Amino acid sequence: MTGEPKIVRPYGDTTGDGMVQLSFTLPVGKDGRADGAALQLARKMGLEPATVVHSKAMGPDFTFFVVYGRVSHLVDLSQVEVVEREFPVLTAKEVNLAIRSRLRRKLVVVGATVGTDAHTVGLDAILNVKGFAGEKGLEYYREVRVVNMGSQVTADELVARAKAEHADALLTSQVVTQKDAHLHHTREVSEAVVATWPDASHRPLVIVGGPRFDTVTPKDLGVDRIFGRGTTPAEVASYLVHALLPTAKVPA
Amino acid sequence: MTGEPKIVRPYGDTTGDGMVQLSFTLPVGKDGRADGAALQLARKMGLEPATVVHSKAMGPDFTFFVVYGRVSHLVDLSQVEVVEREFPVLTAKEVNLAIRSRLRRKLVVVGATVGTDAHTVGLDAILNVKGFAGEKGLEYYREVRVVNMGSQVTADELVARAKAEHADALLTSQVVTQKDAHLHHTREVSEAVVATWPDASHRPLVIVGGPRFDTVTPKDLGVDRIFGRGTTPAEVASYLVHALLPTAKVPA
Amino acid sequence: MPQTKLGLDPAVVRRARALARKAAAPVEKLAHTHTTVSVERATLRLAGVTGADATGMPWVNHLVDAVREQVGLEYGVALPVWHALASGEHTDLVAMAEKAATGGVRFALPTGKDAERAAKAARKAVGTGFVRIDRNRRDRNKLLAKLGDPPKPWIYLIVATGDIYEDIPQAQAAAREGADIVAVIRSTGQSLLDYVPEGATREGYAGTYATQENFRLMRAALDDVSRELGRYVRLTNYASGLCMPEIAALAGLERLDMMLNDCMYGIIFRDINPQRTFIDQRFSRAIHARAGIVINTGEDNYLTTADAVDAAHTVIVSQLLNERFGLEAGLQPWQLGLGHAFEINPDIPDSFRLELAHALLVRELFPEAPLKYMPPTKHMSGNVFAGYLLDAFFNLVGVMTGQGIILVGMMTEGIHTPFLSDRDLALENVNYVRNAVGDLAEDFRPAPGGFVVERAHRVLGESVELLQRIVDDGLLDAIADGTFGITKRPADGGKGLDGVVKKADGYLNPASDLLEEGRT
Amino acid sequence: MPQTKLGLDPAVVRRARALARKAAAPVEKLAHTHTTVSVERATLRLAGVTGADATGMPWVNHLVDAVREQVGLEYGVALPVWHALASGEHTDLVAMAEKAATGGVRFALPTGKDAERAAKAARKAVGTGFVRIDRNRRDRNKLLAKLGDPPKPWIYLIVATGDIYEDIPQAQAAAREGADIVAVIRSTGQSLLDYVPEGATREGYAGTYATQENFRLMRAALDDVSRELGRYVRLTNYASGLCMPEIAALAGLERLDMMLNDCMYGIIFRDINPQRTFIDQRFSRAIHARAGIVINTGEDNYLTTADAVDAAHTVIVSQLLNERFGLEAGLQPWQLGLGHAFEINPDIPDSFRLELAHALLVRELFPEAPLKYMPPTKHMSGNVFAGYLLDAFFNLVGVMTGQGIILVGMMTEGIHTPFLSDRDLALENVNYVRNAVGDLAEDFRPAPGGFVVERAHRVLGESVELLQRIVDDGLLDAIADGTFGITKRPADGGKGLDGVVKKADGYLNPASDLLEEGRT
Ligand code: B12
Ligand code: B12
Ligand SMILES: Cc1ncc(COP(=O)(O)O)c(C=O)c1O
Ligand SMILES: Cc1ncc(COP(=O)(O)O)c(C=O)c1O
Repeated sequence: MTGEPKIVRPYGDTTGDGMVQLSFTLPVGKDGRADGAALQLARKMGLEPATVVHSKAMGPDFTFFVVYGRVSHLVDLSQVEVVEREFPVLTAKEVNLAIRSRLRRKLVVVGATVGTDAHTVGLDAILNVKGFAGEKGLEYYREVRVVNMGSQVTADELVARAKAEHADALLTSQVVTQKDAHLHHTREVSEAVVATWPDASHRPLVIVGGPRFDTVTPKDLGVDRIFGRGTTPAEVASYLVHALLPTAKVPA
Repeated sequence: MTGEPKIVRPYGDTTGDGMVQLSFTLPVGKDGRADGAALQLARKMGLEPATVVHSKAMGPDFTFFVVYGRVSHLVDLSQVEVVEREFPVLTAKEVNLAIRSRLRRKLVVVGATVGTDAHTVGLDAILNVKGFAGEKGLEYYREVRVVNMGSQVTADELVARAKAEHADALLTSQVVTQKDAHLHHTREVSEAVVATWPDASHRPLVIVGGPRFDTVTPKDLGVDRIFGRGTTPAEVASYLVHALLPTAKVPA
Repeated sequence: MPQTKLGLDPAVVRRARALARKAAAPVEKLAHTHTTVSVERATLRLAGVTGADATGMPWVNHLVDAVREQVGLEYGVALPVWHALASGEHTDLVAMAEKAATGGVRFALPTGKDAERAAKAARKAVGTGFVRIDRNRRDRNKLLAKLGDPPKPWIYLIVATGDIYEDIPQAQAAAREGADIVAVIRSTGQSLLDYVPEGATREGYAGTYATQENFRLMRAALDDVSRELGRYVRLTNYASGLCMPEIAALAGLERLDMMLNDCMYGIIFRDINPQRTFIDQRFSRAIHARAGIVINTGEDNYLTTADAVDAAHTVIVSQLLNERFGLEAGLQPWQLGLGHAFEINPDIPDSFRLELAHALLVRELFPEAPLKYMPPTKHMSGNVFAGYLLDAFFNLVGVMTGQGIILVGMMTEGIHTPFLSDRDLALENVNYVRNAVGDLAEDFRPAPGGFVVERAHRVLGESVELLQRIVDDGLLDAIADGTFGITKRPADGGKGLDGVVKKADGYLNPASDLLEEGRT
Repeated sequence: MPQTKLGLDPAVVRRARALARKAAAPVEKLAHTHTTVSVERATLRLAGVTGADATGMPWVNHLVDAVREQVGLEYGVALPVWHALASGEHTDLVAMAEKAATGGVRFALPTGKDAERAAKAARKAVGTGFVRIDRNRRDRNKLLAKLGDPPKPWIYLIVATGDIYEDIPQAQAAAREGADIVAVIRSTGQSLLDYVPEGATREGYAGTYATQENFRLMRAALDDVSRELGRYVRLTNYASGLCMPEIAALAGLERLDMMLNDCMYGIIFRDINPQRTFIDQRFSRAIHARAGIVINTGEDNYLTTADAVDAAHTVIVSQLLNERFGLEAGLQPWQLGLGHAFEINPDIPDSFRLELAHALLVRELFPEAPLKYMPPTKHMSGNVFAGYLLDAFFNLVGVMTGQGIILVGMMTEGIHTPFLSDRDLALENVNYVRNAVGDLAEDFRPAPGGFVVERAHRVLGESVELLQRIVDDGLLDAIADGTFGITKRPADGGKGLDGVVKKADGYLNPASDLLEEGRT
């Protein structure tokens, strides 16, 4: 789009009206102060005017609120970091060809859901032949060898296996986020990687995936890349080619 | 409650976690920037960390977001203005007795929904015998004479009728709030009141009611009192006694 | 779809219809023997009189007011106007109206040959309006055939920004998201104006003014998006209020497809005089019939002031009356979008089954009507989650009972006119329900003698009783007593009675004549 | 409630049950001829061995490990342990365990009179556990009679803070808001621990550890709130994972009311060895039977990894197996809370009618079972409005098909473990649906040969076919092939196989003996 505004506001039914919806609980009984307390919070969040459209007692000590109001904050689109893929998405054929011609052996990936997390559907979606959203998983790629260790694997077990298999990439899945379990387990993996390959140039690529990583960066976690909700196997395969075989000429 | 905390935060599932839910639309297509733009707004509202849990394209130019996150704002309960009723709620019998003994004539109220607003259910809930939430309306009070002018009455018509009826109180209802119609029409009434009774001490009590007045104060509107959502007829009758017959000894 | 789930007794149904016919008769007679300022203005509009003075007062108002002042309206506006035009002093009707506005035209009732000539000229002029209306009807049918007519139930969405130029993109967006019908809500207050505003408008409270130009702009915009989508998107507005006949005429002239049009809504909810309303209604419906427009009646509104359980039978009675008045005015059964609503208090036990019973009763009583089913409004609070849930069960009743037109409920109904996202979520809701539930109606077979069947029978029984009372007391008295929407409206109260005129012998209205002659 | 809406062929149903019995037989044999470390530890727990060392490792683990090292477990832990106790060197079992932990006890397999004496002492000690379990069962029945047993469907809510002292007020709040059953979710990771943690715990990831003390604290808190509400609130936990038998014992000892307990869940979803699982399961169920505990099976989980339409018959097959294993272990039909779930992709046409067909099939196949019906989880996204809607239709299927136990769905399922307000809104949702819909089941009568009936018959047919294949190939092979939850689990893979021991002739377990003798 050309001439698109760079500064925008939330939109209710008119450009610039700034309307947002909010809901939350306060540890306050539903007495004379409750709505006022909710409005105080709304104001601190920048809603002015704000209307408490619903408030409901949940037992004697808590009240639930729904608030609508206008925020004055501006969103500056020029300040938004655009998360563009830094690589093109390739077909399975292109991936296989790139590996065969540049690496001349199978590319090895070792994956697991680490720690107490037992969710494997996301990891399997990337690794298993069955794949995700109609796309086949990495097992389907002739030039990729997949070791899927399943779930509730410790960081040490994963790293040891990666070493034994001479893995090119190490894939960790994390789905449980309560008490930041996902960050905790991912850091265990990156620490184990550093301990095992003190020379960073020899270590495999470290990848983590899961639906709720958007509060952190790869650097925060000491990994090479994070894949979020909706990731497809082809994206992961293409990233592997991009990151591991950088000078590969990819057929157009 | 004693020893109750004065400073509280929103509560998700643990004291102090500060969790809130937010939804809004941005006039931004669902491209690489959309989620980042939503997070920028969330941060400006004080959510840190925040997670965009849902984003959906609505046509090419708009995206809808659902965000959860932790706000750092504190709610200081000691700063909340408590909207306490400044008068006791009386029974119909008590109201009638107070009027009969102190005023020695019927108390006259004239009510209308003013301007282009045609909603009468709220006004009727206060005025008609049928009442609201199982409570009879003002018509039911033997010592109150009610003139209900219905809806789409102009401010001038209402004030003229109030004058003609020697009204003690003038009741305006406003339900439509789009483009601040309710504030606009209420101000028309208070201006007409001033024009008709330049001597404020002789003018009737000016009351306004409607579900969405919580962004303004009576002073803003030039009225004596605002009644919000869920108002019952007894509250209004009791307020009339309180405001018009201030020294009335009300039987305990 | 064969609908015999309730096993209604055909004799009872026949009796209900016979009573409705009896109840309507005196009012129909009133409508035939009276005219109104708006009926006369509508006649002039059909003859092509457009435009307004600098203050926005339309020329048709000036003309009718002048005729009324000088000759009265007992004979209709046509004879005096076309007689004056025949004088040759005026290049055309608009020019004459401009002069009439400042008192510069003398009107008289022509007689003899003059009268014949005036009548002929008037008939010819008004005929051009019907040529256009008829062409629009054919164009609609062509577009429906070419672009495709969406299957029922039609999804009905509202736009209400107050600004026609904001409404247009929102309406197109709604169509792209799945709306089969777009309704442009009217500004609060317009219904009590005794004239139709002119031109494209950008200022309205909680709705956009209904004007001929706004109609034209929106229909053109929807034609564009219809072509884009390969599906004809219908346009709806309101033939209600003091200008009901004129708006009906404009709707026909600008190819609107459906119109809110009720025999009693203006009386009950806008305090418009009952007589005025019934007369205006008769004329407006005859035009809708000619234009192939589907009307939507307003029984849903009763349940916002009355209780949906206690007053269920008043909805049925009103539908029977609306049907009767509609058929008498020339509407076909497929044009009768009778209204009803999902308004039972969700806190009472079995609310959903009661809604099912009511919706099914309406469905089976009016098997050919494209029923317009309205979502919950009264019991929608600020709890948007509860609202979203209630709307889903409304959608479910709609699908289970084969309603024709589903007005999509908004989770924020208790708060504000819809946000863009409210509409999008509402469509997700209805789309989920329709897709998930499929032909659940197949599995829904209320047990004979069971809760649903008993309730439906009971409501029908109460309707027959009420109709009998209305026949005995007269419909106008029933309205005065607060029968509908528990709102009392005496026959000589309300706005607009001064615009009602009893026709004299010799009254002429070429529009009415052409409408009656054109009846199929 | 007579349930014959689907017209299932009794011969086909009989055949399905016969096949399930055949398929289960070899595994039942396996269970009877083997024991596990956890079965042996459970036996000691029934005899009153409690407590743990400073690192938290329970004394029962130390005892069993020591016996295993020195004598092996082929004869069970009872004979060596009570033989050693008879030596008089140890004041009691715990003291002995403490010593055993540091290698200070010599165990041997007694013979002759020694063996008889040890067996008798063991039987007596273990008997005290059953006295307590039996008393708890009587107490539960008394409380149910006194306080009142809520009508079905029971509303099932989850607490999951990780801290027993935060769980307690939340559980009480949930009860006050309408929960009939409170389940305390277990910390991720506990199921793979080969010991049961000790004491009250305040640290858990997405759940709270299942410990005897946590059970006690929560049951006491719910007893309080039950008295307050005049309605007995049931407590649920998980007899799953490597310590299934021990947790079953603790549940009986602390008067829990329901336990998640499945014949294959641990295999498929925790990669626990299949043989270990089946052996542990047999013992844990015998205890549940004795304790009057209702079990909840885990078929719902299959539909999170497999497709709910494609794999619908695997749910039925698993339920028939769970039923068979349960009855064999002594459970009564009213104790079989068979699980299933509303997990069909909401984007596919007729998803709701398919759900209805599946839910009704389960209902009619197991008319006496208090079915546990699970809400949508897999297709719950971050769109909390869509989630709230989907949960409502789940609630609707539940009510329409007479499910016994409704696990209340959370609109934030796709995001986080429930907030306080999520639970409150979820209860508003289910309460609205129940109250509004009432006995809609009366009106729901799927047409013979219609969509719902056909679907149910087809799923049953596919189930019979699959059962036939399982009978032919063997259940362990079927599991290895990925039949359930499309997850392949070979018979000798997974965790915990090293805890399995084949019983020798002369194996003795007083708990098993008392359980078999006590069968009604
Ligand atoms: C299926 C499921 C289960 C199944 C798991 C079966 C299995 N074999 O995986 C079962 C039933 C066993 C289960 C159990 C539990 N679950 Co669970 N479960 C879910 C559920 C419904 C769906 C998850 C899923 O499969 N998503 C589909 C996949 C395809 O999406 P995904 O994981 O995001 O993966 C995509 C991307 O993230 C990315 N990705 C993910 N991993 C990786 C890895 C790499 C290398 C890459 C490149 C990409 C990548 O690519 C994938 C494809 O796009 C969610 C709720 C929900 N609707 O999300 C809860 C949920 C995840 N579970 C939850 C919980 C708490 C549990 C339990 C702890 C509850 C309990 N105590 O009973 C248990 C214990 C599990 C444990 N120990 O971890 C919570 C987590 C809360 C939180 N935010 O911390 C959730 C959110 C439900 C809730 N609201 O409470 N669960
Ligand atoms: C019923 C109703 C109607 C009925 C009104 C019938 C009638 N005779 O009143 C009908 C169907 C006619 C109608 C029409 C329209 N309506 Co309307 N309607 C509603 C609805 C569903 C309920 C309002 C109601 O009756 N509430 C119940 C009463 C008891 O509550 P209340 O008004 O808040 O009153 C209480 C207090 O506020 C207070 N109170 C109120 N007045 C007074 C006065 C005094 C003196 C005192 C002391 C107290 C007091 O006490 C009352 C009792 O507690 C609301 C949606 C909703 N769920 O709220 C929309 C709503 C109010 N309508 C709306 C609109 C836009 C319209 C229309 C313009 C739409 C259209 N163009 O078709 C029209 C035109 C109306 C017009 N010209 O004003 C909007 C207003 C949007 C906004 N915030 O500006 C709403 C919110 C719906 C929506 N989301 O779009 N409506
Ligand atoms: C039949 C009918 N006419 C008109 C309206 C709208 O009101 P107004 O005519 O004031 O625009 C409605 C509102 O629902 C209605 O049902
Ligand atoms: C039968 C069964 N057991 C156990 C669990 C919980 O898992 P865990 O045993 O790991 O706590 C579930 C979860 O839904 C289940 O269905």
